[in-house]
Amino acid sequence: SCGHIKISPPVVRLGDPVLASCTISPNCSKLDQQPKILWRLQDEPIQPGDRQHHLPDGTQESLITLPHLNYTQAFLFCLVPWDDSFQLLDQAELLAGYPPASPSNLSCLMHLTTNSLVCQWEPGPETHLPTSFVLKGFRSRADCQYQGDTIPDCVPKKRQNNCSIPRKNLLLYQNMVVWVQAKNMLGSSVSPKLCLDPMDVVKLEPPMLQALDIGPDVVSHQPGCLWLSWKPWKPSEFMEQECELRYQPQLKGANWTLVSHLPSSKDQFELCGLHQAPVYTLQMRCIRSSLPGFWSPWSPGLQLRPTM
Amino acid sequence: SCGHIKISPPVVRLGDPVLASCTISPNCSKLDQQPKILWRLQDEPIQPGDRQHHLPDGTQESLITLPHLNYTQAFLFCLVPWDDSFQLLDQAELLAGYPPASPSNLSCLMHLTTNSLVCQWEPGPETHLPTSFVLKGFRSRADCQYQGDTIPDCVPKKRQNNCSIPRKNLLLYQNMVVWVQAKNMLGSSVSPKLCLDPMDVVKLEPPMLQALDIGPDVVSHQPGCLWLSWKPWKPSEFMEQECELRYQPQLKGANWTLVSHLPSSKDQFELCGLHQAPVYTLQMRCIRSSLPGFWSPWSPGLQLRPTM
Amino acid sequence: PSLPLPRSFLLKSLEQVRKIQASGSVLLEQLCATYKLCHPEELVLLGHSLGIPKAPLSGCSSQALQQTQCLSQLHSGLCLYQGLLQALAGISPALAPTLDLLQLDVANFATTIWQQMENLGVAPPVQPTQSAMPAFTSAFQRRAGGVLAISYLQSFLETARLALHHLA
Repeated sequence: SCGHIKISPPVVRLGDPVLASCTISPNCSKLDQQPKILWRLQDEPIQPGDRQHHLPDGTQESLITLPHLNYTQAFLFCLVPWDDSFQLLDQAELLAGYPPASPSNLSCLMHLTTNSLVCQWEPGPETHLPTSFVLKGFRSRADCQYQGDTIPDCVPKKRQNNCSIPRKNLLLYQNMVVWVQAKNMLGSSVSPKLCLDPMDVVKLEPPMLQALDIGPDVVSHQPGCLWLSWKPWKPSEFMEQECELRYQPQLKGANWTLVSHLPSSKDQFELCGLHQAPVYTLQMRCIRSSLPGFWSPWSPGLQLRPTM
Repeated sequence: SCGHIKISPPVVRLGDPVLASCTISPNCSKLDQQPKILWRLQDEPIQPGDRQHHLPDGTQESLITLPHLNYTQAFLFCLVPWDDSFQLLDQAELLAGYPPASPSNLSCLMHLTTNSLVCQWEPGPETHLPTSFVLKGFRSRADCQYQGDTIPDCVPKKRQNNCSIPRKNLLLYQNMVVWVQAKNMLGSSVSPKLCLDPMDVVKLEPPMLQALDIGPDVVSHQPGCLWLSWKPWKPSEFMEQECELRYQPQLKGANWTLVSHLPSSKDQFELCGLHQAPVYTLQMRCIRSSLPGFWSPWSPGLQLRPTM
Repeated sequence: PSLPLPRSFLLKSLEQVRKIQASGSVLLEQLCATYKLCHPEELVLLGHSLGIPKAPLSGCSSQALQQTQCLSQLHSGLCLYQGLLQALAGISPALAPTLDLLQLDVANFATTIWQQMENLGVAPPVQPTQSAMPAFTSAFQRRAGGVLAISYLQSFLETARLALHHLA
């Protein structure tokens, strides 16, 4: 075809200059010999180039410098006059944006239901350019200084700032190092490194709390008491856990009372001294005991009526 | 290993007999010479075979006939006594069910939004066996007697009795023939054939009905009138359509009044004589005009107040 | 006398034993429900003919607990069972996910033990090589082999659990 645009560099930082050249080959028959090469950026008015000259082989070349590219994406056209209009010879796409900042707030949780380690991060300010994020990692030892086998890159789904490392890429009960790499056409950056054992960052769910209906005959009918049982969240049963119970009377502004250091499973638990209201709300949460772990959220509230 | 079960046939019609043999090779060291071969079907009590004998090569063979297999799926075990218990030598899976009946009520609709022809059918009575359904078809001419190119088989998703033929396999405005084939280990069957042009079975959506607020100055203020406009469902705009309007006063037990042969798009339509109630409900539907097609469903009800 | 074992190693190991035993029971329940193979004791003869081994744990027995030998046998046994579980691949699409998880958990527990042996300076220079694995020639053999191998693994872990408690 007749015209050809070259830009360098094709991607610039927003506001930086762009240098473009449009060449028309001599054998472009339809055109008269010395066509005036013109330019158009997006929908802006048509403008001449900064300089137009002959190349040794007879090619006409026009050069233009766009001092500040303020579009994150724009088309640059090379045209020539034609009757009382213009003819487009070529079109080039200009992209402008920023190199990626370091992803921040990298955190991970081990999901026992899917057996995967899900890490999430904050991507940093908008770069206006297609930017890819990859979660990288390697196996390590206690202090995370040692660099063992690299784990396969975890590529998040489109526009998601989290990634799920499948079980087969995890070595449980050993430390590993993970970080996020961001890359676009203007550069790349990495997040700070995270050193963790997947089993120390388990996403724990609360235990299953249940009311126990104690037959009237069984217990001396002491008022203000209720009985409950609980068992740990099934997928976490293999983990030794310690739990907390909190309860409050259903009264406006009532406070929670906390009972700590409870076992993770209990067939029968008696709670007495509940005289402030007919109905009490109870909740429980657990945490891995004697090894690192996070508290589970509180269980949904259980409304119970103490004995009258 | 020591024992081996053979069944013939491995799949039977429910209630039919099954003949099985279990052979114990002579070199099965652990066993004493003449082990009594026993059988167990699922969890039923252990039973001896019908006949046990030597084969020329020293192999022990036990034969058993299960007169009526009433399980659709069951395991048959071959065992030998061992101390005061038994040892399993082999296990075979028995399957029973029915050959597929002919799929029925095959119907197809052309979806303009996905550009695919979706056909559905009734699979017929339960066969109890893994049964595969495939939607087959070929291109044809006006009378569907001519057999043109075969279109690729359309394999429905698991346990679904519908299949979506993608646009690239459709020749619009030409007749094609489709049918469903069902197959399992006891046989296969085909549905009656359907002759159709995808564009004659378009799933049409109702037009977009809108109230028109006619300024007081514009029209002589005649009571009991209202104005509305409508336009066809966007994806079907290229199809010439004829529409119907129905309206009824919001009164218990009121009847619909029908206005037929309306164009598919109208900028301003006046409806008068509406004195029975302060509010009227209006609905519209359309159908492809002068060419085969189905009525669209009625549009959602539009509540309007005629002029007082 | 051997160096005392760190508390976190013992707690993590006990947790891994419970985790593996939990998956093992799930798999045994699935094998029983799906294939009516509910009694490992009925498969001993088949186990002999298929060559399904029982990993020794003599160094971990309560009567003659010997820490280094126990750790070494624990590691070798876990490697053996990991190999056996790998040989069961293709047991059935429904059981494959649970089997994969079990096999990974066993492999990870073997690493935990090996790391600790290295930390104590009692690890042999090279990890034990994988012994020959039985070849399963039918679906039944794979399922029956699975029931047997997992039930042997469960009792192996029970001995390990008692030993770890003693060592704690």
